[in-house]
Amino acid sequence: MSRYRISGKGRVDHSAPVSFTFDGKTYRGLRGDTVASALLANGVHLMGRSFKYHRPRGAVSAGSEEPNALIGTSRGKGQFEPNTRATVQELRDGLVTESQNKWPHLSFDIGAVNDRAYMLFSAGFYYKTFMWPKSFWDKIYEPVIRGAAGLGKSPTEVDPDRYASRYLHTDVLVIGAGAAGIAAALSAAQSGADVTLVDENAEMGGSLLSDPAVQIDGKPAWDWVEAQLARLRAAGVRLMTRTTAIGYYHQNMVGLCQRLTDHLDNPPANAPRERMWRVRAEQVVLAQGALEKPLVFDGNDRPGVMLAGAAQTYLHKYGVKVGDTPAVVTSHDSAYFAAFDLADSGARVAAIIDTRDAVRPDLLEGARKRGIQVLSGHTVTTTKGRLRVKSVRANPVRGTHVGAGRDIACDCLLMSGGWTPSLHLFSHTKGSLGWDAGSNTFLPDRKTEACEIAGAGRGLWGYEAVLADGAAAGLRALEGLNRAGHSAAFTVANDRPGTGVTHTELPTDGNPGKAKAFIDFQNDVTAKDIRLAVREGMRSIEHVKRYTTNGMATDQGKMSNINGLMIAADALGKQPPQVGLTTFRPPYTPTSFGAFCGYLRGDTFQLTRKTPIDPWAEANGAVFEPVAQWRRAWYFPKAGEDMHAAVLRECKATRASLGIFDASTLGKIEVAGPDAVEFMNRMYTNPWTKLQPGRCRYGLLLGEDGFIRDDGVIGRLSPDLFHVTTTTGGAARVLTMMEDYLQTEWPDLDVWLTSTTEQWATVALNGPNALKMLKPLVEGVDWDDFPHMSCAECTVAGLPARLFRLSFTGEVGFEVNVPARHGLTLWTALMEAGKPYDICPYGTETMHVLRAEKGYIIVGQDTDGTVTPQDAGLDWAIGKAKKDFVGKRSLSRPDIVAKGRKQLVGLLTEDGSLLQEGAQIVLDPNQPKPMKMVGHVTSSYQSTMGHPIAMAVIEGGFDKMGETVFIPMPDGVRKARITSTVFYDPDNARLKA
Amino acid sequence: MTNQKHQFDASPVVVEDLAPALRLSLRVKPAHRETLGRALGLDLPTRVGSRAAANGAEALCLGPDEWLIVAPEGTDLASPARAAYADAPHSLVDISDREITLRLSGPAVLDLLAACCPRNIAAMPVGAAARTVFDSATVILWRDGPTDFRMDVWRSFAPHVRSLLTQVRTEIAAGL
Amino acid sequence: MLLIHCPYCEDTLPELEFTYAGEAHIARPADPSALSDDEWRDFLFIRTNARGPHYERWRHIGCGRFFNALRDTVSDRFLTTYKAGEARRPLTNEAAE
Amino acid sequence: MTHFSAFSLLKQALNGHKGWREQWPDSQPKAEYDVVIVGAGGHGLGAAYYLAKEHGITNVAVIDKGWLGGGNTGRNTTIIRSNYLYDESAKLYDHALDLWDNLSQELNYNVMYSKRGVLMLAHNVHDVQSFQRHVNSNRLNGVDNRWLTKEECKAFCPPLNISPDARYPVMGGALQMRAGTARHDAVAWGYARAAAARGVDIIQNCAVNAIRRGPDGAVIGVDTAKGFIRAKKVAVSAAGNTSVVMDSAGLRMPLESFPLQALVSEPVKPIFPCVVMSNTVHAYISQSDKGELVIGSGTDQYTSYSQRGGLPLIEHTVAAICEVFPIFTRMRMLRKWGGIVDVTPDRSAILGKTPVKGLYVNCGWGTGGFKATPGAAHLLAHTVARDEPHPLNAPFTLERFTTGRLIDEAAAAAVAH
Repeated sequence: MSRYRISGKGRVDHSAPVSFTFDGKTYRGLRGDTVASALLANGVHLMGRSFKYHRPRGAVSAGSEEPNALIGTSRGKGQFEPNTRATVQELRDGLVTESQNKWPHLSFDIGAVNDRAYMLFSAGFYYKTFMWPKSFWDKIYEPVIRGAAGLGKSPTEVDPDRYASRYLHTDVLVIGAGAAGIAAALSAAQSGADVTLVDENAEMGGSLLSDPAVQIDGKPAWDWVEAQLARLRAAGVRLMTRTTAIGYYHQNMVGLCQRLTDHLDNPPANAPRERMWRVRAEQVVLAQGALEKPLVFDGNDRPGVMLAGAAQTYLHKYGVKVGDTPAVVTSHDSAYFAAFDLADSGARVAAIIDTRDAVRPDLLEGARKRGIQVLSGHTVTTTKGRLRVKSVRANPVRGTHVGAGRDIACDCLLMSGGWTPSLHLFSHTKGSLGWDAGSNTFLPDRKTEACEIAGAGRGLWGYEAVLADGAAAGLRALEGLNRAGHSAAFTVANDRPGTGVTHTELPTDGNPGKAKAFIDFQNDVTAKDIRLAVREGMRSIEHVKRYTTNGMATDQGKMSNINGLMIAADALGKQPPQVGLTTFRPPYTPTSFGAFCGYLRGDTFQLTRKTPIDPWAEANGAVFEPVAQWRRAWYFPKAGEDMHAAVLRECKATRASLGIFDASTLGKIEVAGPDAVEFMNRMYTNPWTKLQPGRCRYGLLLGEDGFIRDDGVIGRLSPDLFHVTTTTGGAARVLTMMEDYLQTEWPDLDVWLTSTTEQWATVALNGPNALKMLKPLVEGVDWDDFPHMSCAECTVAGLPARLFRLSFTGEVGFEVNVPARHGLTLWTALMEAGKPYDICPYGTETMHVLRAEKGYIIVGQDTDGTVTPQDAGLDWAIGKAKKDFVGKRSLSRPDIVAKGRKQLVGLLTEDGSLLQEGAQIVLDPNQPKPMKMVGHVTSSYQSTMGHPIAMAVIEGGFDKMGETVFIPMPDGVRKARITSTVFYDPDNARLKA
Repeated sequence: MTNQKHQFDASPVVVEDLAPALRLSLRVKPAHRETLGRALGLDLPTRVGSRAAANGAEALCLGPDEWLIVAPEGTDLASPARAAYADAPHSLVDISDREITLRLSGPAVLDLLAACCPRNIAAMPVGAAARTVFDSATVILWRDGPTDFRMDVWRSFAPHVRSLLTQVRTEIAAGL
Repeated sequence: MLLIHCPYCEDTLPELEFTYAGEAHIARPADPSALSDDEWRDFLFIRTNARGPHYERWRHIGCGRFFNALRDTVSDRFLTTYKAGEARRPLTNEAAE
Repeated sequence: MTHFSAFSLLKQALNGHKGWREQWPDSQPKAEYDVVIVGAGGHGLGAAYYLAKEHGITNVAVIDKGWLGGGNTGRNTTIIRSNYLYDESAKLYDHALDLWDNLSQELNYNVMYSKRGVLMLAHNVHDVQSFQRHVNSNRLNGVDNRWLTKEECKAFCPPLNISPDARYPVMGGALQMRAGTARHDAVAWGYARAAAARGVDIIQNCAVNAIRRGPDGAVIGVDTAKGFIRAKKVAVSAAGNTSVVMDSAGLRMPLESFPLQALVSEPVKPIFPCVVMSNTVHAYISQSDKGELVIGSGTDQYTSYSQRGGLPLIEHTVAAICEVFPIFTRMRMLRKWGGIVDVTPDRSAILGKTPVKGLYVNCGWGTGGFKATPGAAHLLAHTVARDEPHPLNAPFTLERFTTGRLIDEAAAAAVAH
């Protein structure tokens, strides 16, 4: 039995010891413990160090709002994580934990020297210094500041765990399973509505688990909770524990993070560690309760100083007495119950120091009965103790006068500054908050979503009130679903209602400018920091927060926001709401990146599309490149070949005899209907009316701004049917653009669009032997009437096919389209039939080289979204007689017809060297920087012609044919001559062969 | 393609590849819907997501002028459609090979779908269908029974969808 | 994630089934060549960018249709949706709030 | 203005920091100013500062509907770089970079400009082509930017995954060493303090309801929540709200406002030495001086002023980070927030005169606003003071949308084949 564990007490399993380590030392806790409760049971309060001053700290809370007790945890390789709240992490066998932000030891930390110089490290000090000498900033100051960053250490290995996600649609989502949430769920579940009740803790019941003496409807609290949960389960309510509602998004979408395995000794194989639920609820009930506020006084951060409610929770849930001689300082009635319960469990309560002059008689009586002295009308001015609190100094307050203090010995100090409703999720909805002057707190005001707020979350106190409110909220949610239910009433015995007052810093007889009275524990923000910020002109709470970093620690201000606001308001002489509201931002508590990733990792990070021929490419050693969503075969290296060698071989083989290429990724759109030709005329720059069925044409598509968007060869299969091809990356975009025009601008046209990209597998054959090889395999084509730029429906290798005679290489070329299921069959058949011609499979790189030799552009490479058809030398593709087409009007804008536009030309280097794609071109290489650049290289390749070729856009390029330009590179200036973009077979002799 | 089952022991979800079928995308304006429907022997439904079957063929209304027709391979619907073209201009495109169809069934099938479908699939009536999204893939989901679905997915998206389905099935099998 | 009512499917569905398609009721001029450069610029680029009720277009993956919507860009709440080609819906009192 | 220095800090530390004065007063509006600037972000405050300092125009008010620095200035991921593609952009952002370099000393306010280097990753052939175009263009413009192999990228940023099996394998990167980050709030505060010291009035929590024009069409002042304020020159620098403000002067803008989200992780010890941007995977990340990983997301698809964003986009952003840096899955998100970015059709800013006499506009910065802050402020001041643009902002006119002379940084990232 650990020193501070009370035998048999709490909800932990006293028969199930669990061992774990903290900073290398082994401890024993019990099943059901958190790391914090287990350490406290062992008398360990010192659990961490603060961020700026490295002050020793212990757990101040018992929940997810904990700012101090942050630890590193690990399970195995790749499973380390920093900044885990010891108050949340459940014990599991073999858990390894470590403290953070200390060197060399938690109990002796060199960084604590900052604490000695704390007067220098005032709010915003870094804005005021480290500026001279200027050169020191980069070399000395900034590295030192950055070196001091952070709390825990980042993981350094890849995480082997899985993460999951799930959508959930539910009628009523109740967030928080304390008294109010359970009552709300009971109400909502009564008419068969689909109800989901979630709670961030391992067990449902909320504060009832820390208040076992309360009786509801004649049952002790714990029994009541158990019975109600059973009722809810029986009614089909979804109950989810260890599930944090992290964010409240548009239209009642709530993100829930469910922790599935961190508490398990041995998680099942393949089980996800966490699951993100994206819940769409018709109605939401927020029953998140309230968070206890610390009091602000010098030394309020020593290990052993904690919230009174936390001590009560450690006692009742975990059977842990946080100290033998606790003292209590409070401005709220609730702390008395913690003191009473501890006293009843054998602690000797040194004193209850109450800041209020008048204390409720029943509380005084309770104290008297237990022999506890109550110092009403007192303040706390300081505490003592290095690694653990040893005493607290209490001083009487008369009006504004603080009298002489006396030190009261204690081994822990429980504080309560009252309670703040937990309104984080409500704030995510942009619902407005109203200031309640009576309770000095913000309460929910105007709602923007279909939600109800119940219980302590809207400032109610005492179980009877909270239960009634929860039941009513559940009923209203039900009404929101147009369902009826009846109201419920609860009788509560031993209720613990209470009230309190709110303070800024507690009054002191010392120098308040020297007090280390903390507001944001983790970030070491003190009351004087807030006052300094105000003195320096920070008037809004956002400025104060950012200047001091108050509320920006990992508890996101759960502990500190209201205290900070009260003090800022006091300093400004304003009411808190005039100073402004702090904005709560998701997530409610820090949430692992893995949970957000869900399935978006590894193979399923992003969709990868593969063609029907991809398996062959993979089996035959292709190197792939990602192109839009697809992976495409880039080149097919043979043993010992690098990319350059492989591509040159593929190019030469194609030019010499026959190459084969998987072109399946090309976008394909079937444009069909009586108005198909009219539609084509309107969309594309080219004229289509006179294109005969059975023939193809290069099509150019502009945006309405006149710039090139896409291109492709388009075949007319019948008067009413066009087979449109698009670029790989443009397929979806082009279809959407066409649909947009068709549906919204020209709904009168009788034409329809169908994506057939995936219906067809497309294999391109190119080379002087292409026709010879293909002919015997084709049936249904009249070869006497099938010149370059023809198309036909036929069979190829016995497969139904659409055959296009076209070329993207300058050689005789075909594209064979077969239904996708036959793609691999066709490929294999062609490879077989091509053997006599040394058929050579090639990838996208060879395709690029061959097309560049021929001067064919790649949209997106040779054009960049500012290129018009004229700029690209594609004037000929414009139907001059057409009155209108998409983008036509823009082509006559002043700067589009102006001289000096960049135009697409060819480039040949004088020294025969290869230019870099993206290299910049100048006319005068000797000019100083910044140089006047006239264009850049868009495409550049080693060609089959023995010298490299390049394409470039150059200002006024068409008028500069034959002129020399310069390309200054880091290793010297290249000279190049401007040429036509057609380097290979300018007369198309090979195409017509 | 065979009716291959990817089944784990005692798995609460079964994922199977279905054999190819004839799949046609039909587009016709509302004014000519009935005429064309008669020609095809199908009463083309008008409510998006509803289905009608006749003579072994089934038509699903995907949009106000769009139907997906599924029929056994070899069914000739193109000829009657062609014959009605003058009276009822339309577009009828063979997309049999554009998609593959998976059958998803078993008691946990709704969990499986809820992993990646943002739409409330549980609320979809039996006998309905919808074009929707599964993760980043557009799919057509047919509900044939309370725990019995078909999913049409574009061929190139299938590896991704299969990989996700496998991950989620593994997760469901782990029981957490 | 927004919830959007598709006027063609007559169903309210998650945003992931929809794509945004810019401001609504900007019709392509019948004869662009008759427009001045300024008028053409207005058609191409000038947008209301309303803070508050905003007429805009969406497309539903389910039925493939573009449709119009009136959405409050401050709250992101949809005030109404209606089919493409229908006249601009008037701002109701609710919309004007 | 109390001078800030290590000495003054020490002196104040010894007397309990009693002597610090307010960094800027909370001004009430006067009846008339020479120049009114709408929007008290870094750009607007900076413009006021430069008007006073460089052009001797001190009768200036900066008016904001909220608190100064409460918009995009205080909501961005603080990336600073100038390695843009087009000459016009690169020169403008490099001008800003030059000003960033001395800003702390100039303002006597440490804005913590950290030249830790910005690495832009190339994940496919198209990226490589595009970034090499950037590198070459920047080099000839005298803008620092160089190409790193993927191994060099890994050495520069150790958490990077350069496995060839990645969905988008790293094929190299463009590194601008002079680029980095700065402390965003300090920029607004520093300019505010320095401008106020030169006589500028900073009027917070005072919405500008309309820009008022006289009978000749020229600007005569602004109607505000605190009444009419006379001014012959009004400069609008209101980011996401520009369309609304300009509309009141009868000018419709080529702008759309989109929600943009960002997030930070819990703070950890130094692990991430630089800034990394991956446009293909959509991952933008650095580590703050507090130790938080600062991560930028993309915009949601729809226009919005809600300063909220959806969950799916954040999931994709975090997934993108974990794809490129797989060691981070067990890090936790601490908070995420939204801003409103105003975007032009060519994704480049508008900075200059307008068809309305006396009305100037500075908008359309999209996600590039923070890095431009000193440059945009400096050039806006020049344009307002001289009633003509500086050569550096001359290309960033409104007219370009009429004439077609776009500066299309977005199109430069067009997807290939």
